[in-house]
Amino acid sequence: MATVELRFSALPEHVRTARLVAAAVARRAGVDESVLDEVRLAVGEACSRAVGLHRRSGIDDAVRVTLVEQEKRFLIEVGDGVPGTAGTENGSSRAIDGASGEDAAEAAMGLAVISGLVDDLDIGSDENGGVVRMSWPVAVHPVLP
Amino acid sequence: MATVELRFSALPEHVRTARLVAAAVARRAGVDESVLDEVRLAVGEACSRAVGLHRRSGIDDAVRVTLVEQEKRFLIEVGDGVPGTAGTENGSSRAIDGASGEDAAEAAMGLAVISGLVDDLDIGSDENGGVVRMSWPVAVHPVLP
Amino acid sequence: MDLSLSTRTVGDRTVVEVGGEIDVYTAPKLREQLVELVNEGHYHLIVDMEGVDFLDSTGLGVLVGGLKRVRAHEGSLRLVCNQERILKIFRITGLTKVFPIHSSVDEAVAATD
Amino acid sequence: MDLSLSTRTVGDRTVVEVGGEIDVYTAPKLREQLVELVNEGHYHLIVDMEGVDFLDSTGLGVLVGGLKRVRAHEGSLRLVCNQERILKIFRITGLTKVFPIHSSVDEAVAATD
Ligand SMILES: Nc1ncnc2c1ncn2[C@@H]1O[C@H](COP(=O)(O)OP(=O)(O)O)[C@@H](O)[C@H]1O
Ligand SMILES: Nc1ncnc2c1ncn2[C@@H]1O[C@H](COP(=O)(O)OP(=O)(O)O)[C@@H](O)[C@H]1O
Repeated sequence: MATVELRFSALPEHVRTARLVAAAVARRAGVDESVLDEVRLAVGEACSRAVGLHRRSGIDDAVRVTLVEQEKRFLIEVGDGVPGTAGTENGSSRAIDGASGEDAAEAAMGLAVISGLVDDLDIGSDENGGVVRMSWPVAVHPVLP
Repeated sequence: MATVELRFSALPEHVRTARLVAAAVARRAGVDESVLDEVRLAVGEACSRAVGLHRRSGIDDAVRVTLVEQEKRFLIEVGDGVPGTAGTENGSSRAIDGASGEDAAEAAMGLAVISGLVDDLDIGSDENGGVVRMSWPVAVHPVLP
Repeated sequence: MDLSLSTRTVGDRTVVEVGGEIDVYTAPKLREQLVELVNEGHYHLIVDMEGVDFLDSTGLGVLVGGLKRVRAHEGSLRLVCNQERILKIFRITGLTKVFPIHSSVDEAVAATD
Repeated sequence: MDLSLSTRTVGDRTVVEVGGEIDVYTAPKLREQLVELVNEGHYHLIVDMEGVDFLDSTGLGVLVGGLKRVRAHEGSLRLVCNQERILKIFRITGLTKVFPIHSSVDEAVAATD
């Protein structure tokens, strides 16, 4: 049930830090080596998208990444601070609505990558804004020192 | 003024994540390569100490690491959730008071390492508990992509 | 790891050798390079991605942008890539249908439409 | 990077070759190894730290613990280390006065008190 949380101001350079942390914690949690590339890429995409949303919306809040080791799954949530349109079921349309022209194309491409990579994906929202939830299976015996 | 914040449950394995993050963000902020080892070690010691304090005190809260890029300094704060004795000026005695026997020796050794390494060091507290503040100079021109 | 870029000319083609990570942080640098080349009149580009460790959708966007630019001048943009994990990203996004992808620079240089 | 441990015997000395990171997470594994060796009657230990990338105060604590254990049996614990950044940590904490530190395993094997 160990949890790591990372918060960073919406700057592109911190997306790399998020990727690094997610991959390191996922490896330790027992996520298979072969899947770590996927984790890295998916977290990067979700964070890039959140950074884009914050910047376009002029929001100063931090982007939040939460890493939760569950018994059989490793769960990652990436939360932005851009409140969703009430009742919008479809997070992707929300993300793209906020963007104009090529930003929209980029947001769409990011979501295409995430949804192509991650089997267990949920795009929703919480009280702060949008949340991308992703999870991966962990090996029964996590890596020991 | 970019800030990254990491919170993790008090488990030894997450100390490595904190080291990784601190070194990555410090490098990007323009902290000199030759000092990064110091940053890594000092952050690791401060986090190990916080993890030890949380575990001995049976505290469930997360350990907090805050990384702040200032204009000329890179600032790292490691905060624990163990409220200090009111009026205690000396953070080190506080840390050691909480520990017994060999724990105390370990806490002392950790502080010895931090204070031997870090020129700009402040051991104090905030409303949550103890805070170790450390900073290093950054190069005038931070690393570009 | 950061982005590295180096450019050379082979016949009427311009080869851009890219190394490191192409992501939301470094992609602007690659975009600048492509824009500059097109502005200087280089319309047949080959982007050699063999040294790329990481590519995200921002990087894809920049490559698509480059393609649009060279096409506006009847040019071409070919990719060189053999890495499965990078190719996967082009497949997921359907961009394998948009870019000619070659297994070596020689092959890309020899290719015609 | 994780901790690696391997043990071999040279005359009446037991060499423990350590690699990777000795920190709050991995130090318990090193402690176990030292305790086990002493329990099995190995009282003259040489800890070869040439492959160590990272050492923190928890690791120092385990080495001090090992030293106390072997001394209880009139034994010795010698270190092999040439890395400046690791030596620095022993200096900062004053432990260069507590541990004999050698520049090679051969030198440590040859040493007597
Ligand atoms: N995933 C995508 N699918 C299709 N087109 C895209 C995608 N991403 C970006 N584009 C298009 O590529 C172009 C992006 O170019 P860009 O690199 O932003 O160039 P610039 O900003 O220099 O004009 C835009 O026209 C955008 O519509
Ligand atoms: N920095 C230190 N300076 C002096 N003695 C220390 C230091 N750190 C730990 N020690 C001592 O070393 C021993 C630590 O041993 P330890 O590795 O905890 O062994 P164990 O728990 O297996 O008995 C303790 O007796 C402790 O007092």
